[in-house]
Amino acid sequence: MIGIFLIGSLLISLAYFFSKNHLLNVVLAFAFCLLHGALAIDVYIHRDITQLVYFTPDALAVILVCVNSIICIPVFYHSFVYFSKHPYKPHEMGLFFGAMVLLTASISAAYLSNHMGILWIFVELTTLSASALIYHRRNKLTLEGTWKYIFICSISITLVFIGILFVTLAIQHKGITDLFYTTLSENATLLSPFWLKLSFLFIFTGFTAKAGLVPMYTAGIDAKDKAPYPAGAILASVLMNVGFVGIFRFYEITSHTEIFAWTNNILLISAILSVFVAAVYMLRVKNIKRMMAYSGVEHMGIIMLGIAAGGIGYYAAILHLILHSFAKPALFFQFGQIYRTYGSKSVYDVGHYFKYNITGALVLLFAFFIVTAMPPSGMFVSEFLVFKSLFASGYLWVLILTMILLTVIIWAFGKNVFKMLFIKPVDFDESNVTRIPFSESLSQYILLALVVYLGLNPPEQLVSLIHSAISTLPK
Amino acid sequence: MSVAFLISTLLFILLISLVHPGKKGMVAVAGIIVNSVMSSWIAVAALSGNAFSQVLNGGPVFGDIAIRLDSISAWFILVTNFTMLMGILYGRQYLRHHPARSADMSMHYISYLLNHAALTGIYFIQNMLAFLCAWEIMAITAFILVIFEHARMETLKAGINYLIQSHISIILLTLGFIWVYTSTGSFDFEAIRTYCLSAGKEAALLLFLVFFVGFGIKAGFVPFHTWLPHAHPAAPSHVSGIMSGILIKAGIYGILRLLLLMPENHLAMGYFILAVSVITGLYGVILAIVQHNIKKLLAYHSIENIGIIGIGMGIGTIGVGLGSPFMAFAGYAGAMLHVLNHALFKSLLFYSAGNVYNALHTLVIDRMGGLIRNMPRTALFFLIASLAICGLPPFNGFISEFLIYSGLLSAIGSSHTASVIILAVIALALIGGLALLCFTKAFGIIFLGTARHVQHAEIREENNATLFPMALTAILIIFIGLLPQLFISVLRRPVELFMNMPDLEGMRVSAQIMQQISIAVWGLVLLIAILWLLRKAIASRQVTVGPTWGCAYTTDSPKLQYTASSFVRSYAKIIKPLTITKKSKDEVLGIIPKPLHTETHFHDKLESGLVDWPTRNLRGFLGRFKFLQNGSVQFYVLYGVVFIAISIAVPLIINAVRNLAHILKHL
Amino acid sequence: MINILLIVFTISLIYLAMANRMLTYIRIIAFQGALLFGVAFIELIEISLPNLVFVLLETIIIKAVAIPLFIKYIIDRNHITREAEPYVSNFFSVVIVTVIILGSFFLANAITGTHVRKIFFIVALSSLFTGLYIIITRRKILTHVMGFLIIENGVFVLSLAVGSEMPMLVNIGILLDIFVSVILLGIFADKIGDVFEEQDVEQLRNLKD
Amino acid sequence: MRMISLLLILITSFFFTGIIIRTKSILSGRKGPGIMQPMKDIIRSLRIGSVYSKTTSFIFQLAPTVYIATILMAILFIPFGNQRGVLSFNGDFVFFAYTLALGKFFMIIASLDTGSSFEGMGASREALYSMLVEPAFFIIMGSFSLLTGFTSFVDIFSAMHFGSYVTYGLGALAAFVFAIIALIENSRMPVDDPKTHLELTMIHEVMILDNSGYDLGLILYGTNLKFAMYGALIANFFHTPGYEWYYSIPIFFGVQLAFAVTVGVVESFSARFRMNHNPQFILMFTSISLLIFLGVLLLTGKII
Repeated sequence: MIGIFLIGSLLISLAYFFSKNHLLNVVLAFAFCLLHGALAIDVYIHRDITQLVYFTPDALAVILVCVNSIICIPVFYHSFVYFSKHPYKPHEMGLFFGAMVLLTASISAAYLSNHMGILWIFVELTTLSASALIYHRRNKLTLEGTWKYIFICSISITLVFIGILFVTLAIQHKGITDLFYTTLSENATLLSPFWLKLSFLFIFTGFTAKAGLVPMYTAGIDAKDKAPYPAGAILASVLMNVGFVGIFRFYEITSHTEIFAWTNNILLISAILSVFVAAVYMLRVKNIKRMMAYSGVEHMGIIMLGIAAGGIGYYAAILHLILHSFAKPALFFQFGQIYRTYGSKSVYDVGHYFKYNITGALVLLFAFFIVTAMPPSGMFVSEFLVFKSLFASGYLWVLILTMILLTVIIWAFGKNVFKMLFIKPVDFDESNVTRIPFSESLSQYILLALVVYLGLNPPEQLVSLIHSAISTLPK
Repeated sequence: MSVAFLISTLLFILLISLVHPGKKGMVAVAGIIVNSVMSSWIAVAALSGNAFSQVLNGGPVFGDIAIRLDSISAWFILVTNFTMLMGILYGRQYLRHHPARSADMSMHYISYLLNHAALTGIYFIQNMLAFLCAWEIMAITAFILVIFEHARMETLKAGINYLIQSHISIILLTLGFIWVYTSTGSFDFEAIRTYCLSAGKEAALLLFLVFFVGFGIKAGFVPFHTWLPHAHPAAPSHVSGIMSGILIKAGIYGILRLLLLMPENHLAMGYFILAVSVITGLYGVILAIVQHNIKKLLAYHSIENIGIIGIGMGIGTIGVGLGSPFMAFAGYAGAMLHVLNHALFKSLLFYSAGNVYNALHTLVIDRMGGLIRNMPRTALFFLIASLAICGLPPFNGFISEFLIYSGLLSAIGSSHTASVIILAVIALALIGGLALLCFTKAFGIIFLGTARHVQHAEIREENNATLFPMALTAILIIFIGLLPQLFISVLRRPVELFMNMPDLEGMRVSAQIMQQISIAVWGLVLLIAILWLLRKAIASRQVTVGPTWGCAYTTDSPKLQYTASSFVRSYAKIIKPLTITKKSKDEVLGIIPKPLHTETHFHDKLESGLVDWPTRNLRGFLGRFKFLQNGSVQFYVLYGVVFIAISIAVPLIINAVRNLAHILKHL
Repeated sequence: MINILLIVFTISLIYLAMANRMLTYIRIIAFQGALLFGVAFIELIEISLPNLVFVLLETIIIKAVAIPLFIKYIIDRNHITREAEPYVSNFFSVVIVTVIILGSFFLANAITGTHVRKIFFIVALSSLFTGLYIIITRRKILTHVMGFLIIENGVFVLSLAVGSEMPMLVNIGILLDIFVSVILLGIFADKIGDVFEEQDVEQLRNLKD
Repeated sequence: MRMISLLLILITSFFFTGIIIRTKSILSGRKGPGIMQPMKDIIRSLRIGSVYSKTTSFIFQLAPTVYIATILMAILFIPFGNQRGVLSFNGDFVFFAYTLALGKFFMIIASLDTGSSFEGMGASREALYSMLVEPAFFIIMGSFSLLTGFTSFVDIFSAMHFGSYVTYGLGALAAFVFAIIALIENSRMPVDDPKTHLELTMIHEVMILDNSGYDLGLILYGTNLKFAMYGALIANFFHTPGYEWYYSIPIFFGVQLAFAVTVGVVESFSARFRMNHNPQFILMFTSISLLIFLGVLLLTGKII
């Protein structure tokens, strides 16, 4: 099935590049969503069965592929909405959708791949296809954003590659000749700790560019800002998960070795710094999209805290990852509507949104409460468990520091969100406000409801999937 | 029952958003009534001895959600229901003056309904995680209620300030719950007891402190009170009323619940609460007096009353620690009765202030005056509530303060720390005196004399529908004041829970005293009535009406009147060290000076020290890192290099230092 | 033989640090390509023929000829000035690069396993960090690309160290090389050169907070 | 029998101010009016017509009634030796203090009701001073309840003198503080001078500038009653339980007489304070009452 999926996606993507027909575009989008859905069902059924040598859908991959296939439906829907409101040339639309299909497909493939090299190739592919999306609007600023994104991602991907080379050095003369995660995991104790340390460091640093963690989170912010909002939704959710997968899979290998404590420290430092950076910029940023991007940095930091703390933290981290992937796109989609109403990304220009679009305003309000993990948001549960794991593993000061920083973030975020919702905008012409139908906010409601539902009352299947995803990690 | 409650809440929320804007208020009233009846039904049963208990299955995350209603919760539920009902009855009328869009109205009423439901949930739920959810819903909906007039930046600022501070409260509660959960693996409240029994005294005390600060922020204990004086003036009056009357009491409930679950350290906890409460009470009233904004003044009085409640709780806890049933009874009963009393008179005060605001469109006391002639009923209600809040007989405030006094006095006799207790007595006496100063000022300046400022529109009394809930509240205030013995017997069961045994002694003594007080109070009322009749009989009917005696100055000028600022001027001089005074004054220039304008504002020193200063510094500190995202790709690359380099170098350096130390040691 | 080639490679890094002109940079990169061709030839002689041919062709054609020419073309097309315009003085750069090489040397010395050929490791790390250093300290956007190419060369050296066992990794590395060079240079030639007047990174600092 | 203290206080109230005025007259070398003269004035003013300011409301008319009623109510709690007052229960002195506060509340708002600048001034001062004086009363009563272990007037007074002779010393000190409290509460020298007619310097008198007729009569009589009430409280310090009535009633009147004469003497020989010195003066008595408390702590050994 994975083979069919890859070929199918490639074909659809190619078809898009040449398509100039709107109807065809819609049909292709349907086809791709169906294909992706089919893939999700297939990998769910055929769990842990290797396909095409390099792809093994383990529990984590299954979860994330399912998330991806859910997210891609509203993404396509909003992309069409986006194109119906913005002037475009036909080939631009084709390029956009082609790149998007390629991006989504390579993201899923990256989740599924069980081989370091293959994962690496697909991550590289995501960079390429994402940059096509970022450059969609073709002006000076998008060019700058794209350039930075490609440049930073290329360097990071090189770092990852160096890390992989170090792994090969680590396994030299140990009788292992391939780079399958499963093989490495089984033989983890044989590997030379020195090389493993180095390779972890390089691979982690490299993947932070995708995952949105300190130190390489920087270009991702610009990318999410400059990409059209449906693409931003992908960049800010499922694409970040790719980075997470890259780190997590290698973390699984190191978890059985003597460098485990050291890796945890690295994760912890990076995580705290990420939350810190998010706090610094949430206070300063007035660009709504960048604000959301920084919020993503914060959440990845929290996820890494959970991983570093261990215990229930593993479960919490994966749950948080899933919930974040649902919540963040909702915000981005809503941003699209805000932009359509006000024609500006700046908090200064947006105001009294509650008056102009009540359904959308409610989305923003709920999304704020959900993203900042106020109970009864589902993310509260995962954050609670992360905190618990931090507490249980004795990182009390880390916990307190994180709580302070999170408070700062909520304050900063809240100030801006409520300003947008309730304070009268300056110089805003009320006379021709576009009425935005409820149907366009529906997907956001569904996504947010999913976050609450999955957090507060996760179905048994999900719980067991998460548990088997973290089953190889030490208790 | 819980399911029925949830369904009815959802149903009414749906209904509110659907009906015509004019009808939304009615639906909300109906919703509150239905929910209140449901919860009161159980609460009344619980108060008469049949505690309610149920376990809901909360799925894998929450585990079993214990729904329990003991008599303490029941008491709080009844207080909440009454106040919330009065609040919505008043609020529906109050909002007539504030034309808002249908969506705003819907949001307001839905939040109100949800807030009530969440409060009910807080009192019912004894599962930590579910409790936190209910707690946060309460905070969020309260936030939405506060920002009803959200077009003004100050309102929103006050609202966000409140939201953040209540989030800090949540964080501390979360910390406490995590603490307990990590050790016991259970989310049930009983786990706290289990933990405290197993963990030792010091750990239990530390846990108590964490929880106390968490709940204390909500309750408004000094120095965690700073959100209160901002949120109350910003909110619509009925919301201020319920916030002050009910929401902050959720914090009190939390502390009481905690005291119930903490099996040890009673003396330490008691003295701690007592100390904090004394400071709270004094600080609240001291700052209340110098406020010029009526609602801010009332907000500071809420802090004061939380202090009084806290003194009661503290003395009750000490009583339990010392094994003195009367002290425990008087303390806890006083505290819990004061919870009700404060809810009544404070909401009545806010409603009256709301009427005044609707008439004058200002909250500044110095611009008011003489309203008693235009709004006699509002004035009467304000007067009753003022007398009650000052703790004067024959009103309800006196009863609870008297109970607390009795507890304190018996503590003086029976404990070895009389010098600490006497401080509480002095504080309580001072609080009474200061409250008197404050409310003579408030009532006198707002309602008496003549208008201190040109009033443009004609001022009229509110209609009867508005006055009706106020009247009901006032009647209850007087009722408690006149027949306190009834309420003492109601409070028997909740208080018994703290003492782990049916206590007849403390209850019997208190009931006797209350009987006597009732007699005395009736005597007082009777005496006044007799003298009033005597006045009618004896006094000459010959009455002349003229201007006020102005020292031979016969033209009456409203500007010559005493103002609020001048009324408290000498007092303000005394308390100067406690506040930050900001004065703006015009210079007298020229031969014929222009009209001059002087303004004085008193700011909360604690707020600037404990909130503003750290916030400013934290912002400044975080602001120093703004160079990170500076747009330069080179820097971005550098971060990665630095991260890798440091990660490699630091362990190496540490190792090297260690080796060096090793070598040095061998030398 | 390999050692000599690699040492020459390292010397070229030092030379890079004190180079002033864009043209010198291009020459060094071309020269490094040629060196790598030699290393690859000796190192990978045992692997299967098609693989070997692919690797060798790639190094000689792409690394040593095509990319330098392309950069030259870009410089001419966009009228880029000849100066490399570093932020720091050349003397300082030489010191830094020397420190980098020494650091790599010490790091390699710290390795206890004997089976790793340290020279590869040293050269690769020096090349990696020198490339990063070039990126950080040079002003022109194009020099960033060239710094990236230096990093790629270093990675190539490292991949050669394991290449005889896992030729797949060498191929992946080359893929990366081609991919990224084409994309970066392509964007550069096509877009940035047209949009931005000055070829200075200061131009690319609008996206910030 | 419970009414005895009430009756005695009422009787005293008829003469108290007369004695003060007489003392002052004699000390300044005049003959002075009869002892019953102030009472006659009061009775006359109860019957004459009234003048009301047009700014006033029902508060203004209600206040004197409430005022006098609260004083009467407070008197009901005063015991006579070990004879209970009409009302008595544990903690009754709290009720006593708060009832008086109720009267004060009404007097203050009544003076604000006139909208006059002068009366507001008086009201402000009255409110401030009564706030300051409140703790002193509670400290003394708290000390004695610590000493005796009881919390009602009658129990405290009857149990007090079973201790050592030091208790008499404490009692004397307390009597002194009570006397001062009475002076402050009634706005007499040295806090206030009822004879001055400069409105800016008065406290109590300036509050009632606009009262007339029946109301004024009540207020004036209230002063008499309050004096008699505090006198009775002070007298209680000198009762030793077990005395027969033919000892105790003369003691009662003796103390009242001495109190009135003392007030007269003080008013003749002392000057009034500057207004802004008054708070310090009043606070001083809180400190003295704290001394009493410390003494009690030493006595009972409960000092920590």
